[in-house]
Amino acid sequence: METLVQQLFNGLTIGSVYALVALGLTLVYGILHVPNFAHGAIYMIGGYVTLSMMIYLGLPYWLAIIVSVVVAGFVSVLMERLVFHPLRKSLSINSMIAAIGLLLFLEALAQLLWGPDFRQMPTPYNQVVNIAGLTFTVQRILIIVAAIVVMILLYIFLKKTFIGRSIIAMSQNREGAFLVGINSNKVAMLTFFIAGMLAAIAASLTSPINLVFPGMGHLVILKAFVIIILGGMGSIPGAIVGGYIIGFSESIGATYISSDYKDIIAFVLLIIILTIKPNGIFAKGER
Amino acid sequence: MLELRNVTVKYGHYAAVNQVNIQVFKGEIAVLLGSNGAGKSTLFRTISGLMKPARGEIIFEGEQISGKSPERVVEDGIVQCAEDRKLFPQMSVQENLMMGAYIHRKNKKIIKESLEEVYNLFPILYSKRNEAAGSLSGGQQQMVAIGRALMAKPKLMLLDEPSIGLAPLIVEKMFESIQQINREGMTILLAEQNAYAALNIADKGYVFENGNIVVQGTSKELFSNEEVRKAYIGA
Amino acid sequence: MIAKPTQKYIIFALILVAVLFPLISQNNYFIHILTLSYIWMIAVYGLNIVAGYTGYLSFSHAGFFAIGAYAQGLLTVKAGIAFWIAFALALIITTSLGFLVGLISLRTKEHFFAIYTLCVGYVIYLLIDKWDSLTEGVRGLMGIPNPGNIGPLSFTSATAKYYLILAFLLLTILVNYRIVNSLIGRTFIAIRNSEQLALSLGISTTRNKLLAFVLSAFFAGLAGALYAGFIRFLGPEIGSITITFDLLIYLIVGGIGTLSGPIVGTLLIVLLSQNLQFLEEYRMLIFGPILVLLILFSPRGLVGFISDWKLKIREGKSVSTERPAKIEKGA
Amino acid sequence: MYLVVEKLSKQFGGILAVQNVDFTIEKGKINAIIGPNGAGKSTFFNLISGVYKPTSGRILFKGKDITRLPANKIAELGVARTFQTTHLFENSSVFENVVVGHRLRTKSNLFDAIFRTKREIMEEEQAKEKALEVLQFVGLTRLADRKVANISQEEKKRVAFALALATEPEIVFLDEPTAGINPDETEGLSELIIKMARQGITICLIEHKIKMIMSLADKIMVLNYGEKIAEGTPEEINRNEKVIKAYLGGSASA
Amino acid sequence: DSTSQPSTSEGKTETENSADLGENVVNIGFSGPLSGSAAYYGEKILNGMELAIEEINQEGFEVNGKTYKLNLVALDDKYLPNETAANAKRLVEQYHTPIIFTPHSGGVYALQVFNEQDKFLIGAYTSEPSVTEKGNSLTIRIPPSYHGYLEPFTTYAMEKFGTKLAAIPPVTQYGQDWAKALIPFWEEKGGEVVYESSVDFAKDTDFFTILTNALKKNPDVLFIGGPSEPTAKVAKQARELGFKGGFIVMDQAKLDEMQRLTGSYEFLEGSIGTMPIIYADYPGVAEFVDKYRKKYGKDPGSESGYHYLTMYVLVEAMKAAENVEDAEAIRKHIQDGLDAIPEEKKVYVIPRVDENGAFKTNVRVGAVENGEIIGIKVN
Ligand SMILES: Nc1ncnc2c1ncn2[C@@H]1O[C@H](COP(=O)(O)OP(=O)(O)OP(=O)(O)O)[C@@H](O)[C@H]1O
Ligand SMILES: Nc1ncnc2c1ncn2[C@@H]1O[C@H](COP(=O)(O)OP(=O)(O)OP(=O)(O)O)[C@@H](O)[C@H]1O
Ligand SMILES: [Mg+2]
Ligand SMILES: [Mg+2]
Repeated sequence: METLVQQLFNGLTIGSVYALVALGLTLVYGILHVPNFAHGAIYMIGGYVTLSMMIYLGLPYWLAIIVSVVVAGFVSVLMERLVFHPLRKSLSINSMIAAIGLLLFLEALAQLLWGPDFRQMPTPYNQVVNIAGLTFTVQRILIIVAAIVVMILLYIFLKKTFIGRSIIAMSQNREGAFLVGINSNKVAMLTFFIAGMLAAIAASLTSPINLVFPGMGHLVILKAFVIIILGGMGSIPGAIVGGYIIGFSESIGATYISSDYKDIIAFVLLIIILTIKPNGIFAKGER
Repeated sequence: MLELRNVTVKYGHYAAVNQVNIQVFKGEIAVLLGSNGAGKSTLFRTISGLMKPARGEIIFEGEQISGKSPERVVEDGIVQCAEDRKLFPQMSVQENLMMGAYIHRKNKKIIKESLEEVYNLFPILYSKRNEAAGSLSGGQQQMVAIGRALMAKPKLMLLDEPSIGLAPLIVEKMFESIQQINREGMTILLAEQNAYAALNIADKGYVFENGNIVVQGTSKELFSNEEVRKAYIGA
Repeated sequence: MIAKPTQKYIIFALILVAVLFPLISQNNYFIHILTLSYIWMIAVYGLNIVAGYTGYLSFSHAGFFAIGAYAQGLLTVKAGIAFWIAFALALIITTSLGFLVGLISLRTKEHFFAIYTLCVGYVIYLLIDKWDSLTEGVRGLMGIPNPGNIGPLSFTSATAKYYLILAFLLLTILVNYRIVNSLIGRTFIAIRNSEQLALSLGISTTRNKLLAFVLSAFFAGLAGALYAGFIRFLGPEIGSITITFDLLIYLIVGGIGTLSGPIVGTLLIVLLSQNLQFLEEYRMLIFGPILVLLILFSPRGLVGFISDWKLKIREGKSVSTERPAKIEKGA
Repeated sequence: MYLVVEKLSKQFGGILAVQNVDFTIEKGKINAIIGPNGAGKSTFFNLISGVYKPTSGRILFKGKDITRLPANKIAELGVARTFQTTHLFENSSVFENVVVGHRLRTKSNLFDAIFRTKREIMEEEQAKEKALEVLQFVGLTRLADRKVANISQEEKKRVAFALALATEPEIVFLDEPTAGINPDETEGLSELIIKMARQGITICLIEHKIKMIMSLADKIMVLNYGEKIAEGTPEEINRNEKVIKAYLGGSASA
Repeated sequence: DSTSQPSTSEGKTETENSADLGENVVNIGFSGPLSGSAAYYGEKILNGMELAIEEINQEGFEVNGKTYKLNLVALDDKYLPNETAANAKRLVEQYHTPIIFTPHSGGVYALQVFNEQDKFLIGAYTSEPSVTEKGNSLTIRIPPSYHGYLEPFTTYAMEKFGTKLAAIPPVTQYGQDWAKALIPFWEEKGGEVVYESSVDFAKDTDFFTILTNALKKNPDVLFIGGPSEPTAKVAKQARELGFKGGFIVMDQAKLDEMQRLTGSYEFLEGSIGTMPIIYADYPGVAEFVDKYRKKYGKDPGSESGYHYLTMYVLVEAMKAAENVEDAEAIRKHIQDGLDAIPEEKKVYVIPRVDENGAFKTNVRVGAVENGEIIGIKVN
């Protein structure tokens, strides 16, 4: 029982991170209809910027995160301007390949700037808390709480503000959005900015319990793809629920099935779900 | 109010709209008649800024608007209700309408009023306000599209074939609504194939063929024009 | 699509160069690189059938490549079966697995299909990686024999293998050419253009999509089995997503849904990435942007680019009212 | 009876798009379905042609139950259709479009393709001939090599007809074949429909252009809110109070 | 077979050509991961080789009366065996390298298919024993075998902490082999293995899950390993979850690098692992570490050290063989090379290469006690 609760907590931690990354991915998908493989690189850059701010400039953790969020947001926007925007009218496979090109480039760039080795991100929240035989570290609790707060804010933004709704509108009908006076460029940039922000937040939150290195985006992005597929591409609640499903299935699966095969569990889970519901859990209507 | 001078629009080398001159005055209903592929929608798309004219000028209230981006055109007061509706299918009817007021997003009061006006105009939309727009039938979607355009409180509304695929009863109502909107002070440029109904409510019309204006005049003139009668009114 | 005669000339010219190459150059390295490129080309042709013609982007391609390779490797090394018998079995195994995977995965569409197959590919990779009692896992499978003699022909030398694999490539091209230009090919293209319409025209989309998928798995398996006989060592990485990405890059850069695209793209990218080797760890710093630029400025692949360019010249000559093609969307 | 629909219903979430509709079609006749927007007409077509599976009810074609058959099987039996929003292979030429239409009557398989067997060559020829024949029938021979994306709306409608005809159908379902077409062209298309009927093809169409329907149809069914509210000859429908109230309105001549 | 290319025979004249610059150059080949997630590993190796080559080239070395310099040609293979093979073909064909270093067993196997035919030596940096056990005559295997660690690790950990072991090695082949050797050994010594599973550093983003499961079994000792930094994370998270016992650290991870990640040895208290090169007492270490730090601004790892040393071994072997391009001749004189290593270059002491080409190294073991690394005697 104790183990189960501990593992649920572990699943919640990691699921929060997944959900944040998947949210950015799903938003961009909605606007662009492209699975943006380069999103993993933005995540990585988010991690490195926070790290650099703390280590080289001595900024406190939270300030470093803010800088990182802005930088990652801008890199993400830059990506949209330079690559995805010009490609918006071509095949989506092309954008996908371009995204792979970006990923390769950004990883090489990170390797050039920060070196290929593993780096450790410090955190002021190293304390360990024991409650009723369960072990938490403050950082982990922080991840969960911060992720949930960010998600609520994002939801309110998207649902309740006109600017936020313009993102959803554009994802449903581009031209329709233009005709009501939505500036497509602004919305696309905004979306990429938010996606970059979310990735940077996720990376900055999770890096203290893991490591920062050029390939760190790979780990997360593949799972984020599984998640947005699980939840239905472009679906926001789907990304959140999917994130936690994968988080839990990994921690619970590792405990009760097999730790060695827990990655397969997530993928097999997806295969099963899509076999039953070919358009994901949150798919809407027929066709 | 709106003036098109020698406007030419091309798809590649093909001129879908060729040297077109049009003038719409405040408070008018002007109608563009023309068969399929005549270039009506292309012209509308160009006015709305979705396409750039290859040549010519579009002047709205004394200001050059050709080459402006779509949202700037909307801000200037021209709103289009497009041919294939271009709704946000997974948003509810009400959310669609609200998005129509995007340029008035800072003014909650205007939005609320406009919303009521639209629901008064199309009561059925009120009963469907929480349903996803994509699940409505064609006619209902058309109402949402018009309603959405109204929400922007435009000075000039471009209506691209609002009657397409609608039942006769609804078409009749639709034209009544258009007339009513016009009476309340809105200038309307309408593209139609249903020439009879359109000319009935319009002040003047232009007949399009292969991207060129072949006939123009007041509704009366067009009604009495033998060729127009034969080709577009069918009686 | 590019004019057919042009494609034919491109292909014939390339074949001629390919056949003569070992006679001109004695450089082992070039022969090695070319042979490997031919193997990739075969795999890319497979991908082209399903992604280029039916419009279903499969990310499990490297998985099937790996299955073909491992089947070849395991059957020869562990079961001691002769090379060519194992070869036939490897093709059967890959094709059958392709059938099974296709049966389930083709229930999904578009990006769902892409990511679904991404997951299938990943599962295949993980299975090869983890099931080490069978596949030797990370350690890799060693000691795969050379292709066995066929009559008087022996395939131990690099040049002999070069010609063997070239022969398979030519066969692959021929078969692809025939398929694309047949009623089946038309059917595939119809599905790409509009599945619903195809269905209402009495075309069994399920069956045809499955056929395309199985064909693609077959060519992946063929390439994989040849790879096993060529490199003679297998590690799980050959089933990884990276390889699928590589194959996809070859296809897109060359021109998806064209007959000469796989050749052009593979050669170009392989040679490019070899020539950037001097940059060592900074290779990707240059390669990534080049890839992006290629896509930006030639979004329909090089073959598409050439055909657009020719169209322009033609149009320039005769000022006609004919309207140029819109950018093809949703292939 | 030729085609029989019994108690057909379709539910989308909470909406009953089609409710308990009984309908029969006689061979060789022109049948029409009218009704307000959202009445369920397109859904009704989609049910018969197998695009949607009904929630309940049965569809019999020549005595055979086709209720749960997939769309392609239904097409093979000789049931063809067009779509409300013209649905074509936009990136292919008119000719290529129509050639594919005949695919269901050919048998060449992968083997034939790879070895270019006699059958393959023969059937390709046959499909091309068929394509030319139907293009001639709909009057589009001159546009054979044009890309579909670049032809006019009316021409597209004709291609859609040609495509349906290439499947060698016995019965054709046309969903608003003249929507967005001017009166002149509508006339042309009605003539084409009559020409098809004269060839012995049974027709069933949805239209809002009442005048055209009245002159064309042998029999009309009226749907409203998914329910059949009337059925009969044009004259009967024209007089039907219910129909006038729900659909036609005051001026049935628009 | 008549068509195979006797490429090395051409090579002789070519090498002299490439020395046009007025000096004689021997090209040294390398194919390893320089991009992607394993690039850090490739870089460390290259650093070690570069450092040695720089030193050697200051004077050059003399063979048969001619003075030679070394030139390193490094190609990226992204860890893919087929890329290693392609790179090797290129290195041999265009650069006539008598030796190609490759730091992964897949690459080594792919090269062994044709290295005897194409006549080049493989410098295999992999502790996979089968690389040299299959009878390839032109392979040398550089790192020590882990077998030497089993006894001292087991004895130390069992005495200090207890008999219950939880094994969570990395999923890599090396990790799996290590575990397969350690577990029976541990049990033979009267221990008990209470938990066994592996971590995948390429896929796991958090180790709490697996550690929770391992610690549930109340082990006295944890067996961990992999690249130093993530291994350090595992150790740290184990402590956070309340683990009080000792760690057996697989030799891939270095205690000093682990310490660097978290700032102190505190959480590694009671760990036993390989002696970090910076603390090792071999004669050449001090100078090497000094130079390395100066040049690269960080501490060297054992990969760097071994490759540094091997460059010297190679040069000495060439001298002894009186030949700089014949791989067979060089291989024959590797033992002479080992014997001739100057004392001040010995960052490790490798007395012997066995007949299969495996270097036989004396291992050094270190443990963390009271926040410091202390040397542990190996019998
Ligand atoms: N994206 C495009 N690319 C190329 N040609 C186009 C494109 N869109 C429209 N056309 C062509 O431009 C011409 C004018 O089309 P447009 O849609 O403006 O006509 P319309 O008068 O609105 O017709 P309808 O009554 O069918 O709406 C047509 O011949 C059409 O085929
Ligand atoms: N895929 C679907 N999912 C949910 N509801 C649907 C779907 N398709 C149709 N409907 C609903 O079913 C009802 C009937 O729609 P249908 O399209 O059949 O009407 P129609 O008679 O063809 O109308 P129109 O003349 O406007 O084309 C409508 O209320 C519509 O909203
Ligand atoms: Mg139009
Ligand atoms: Mg309909």
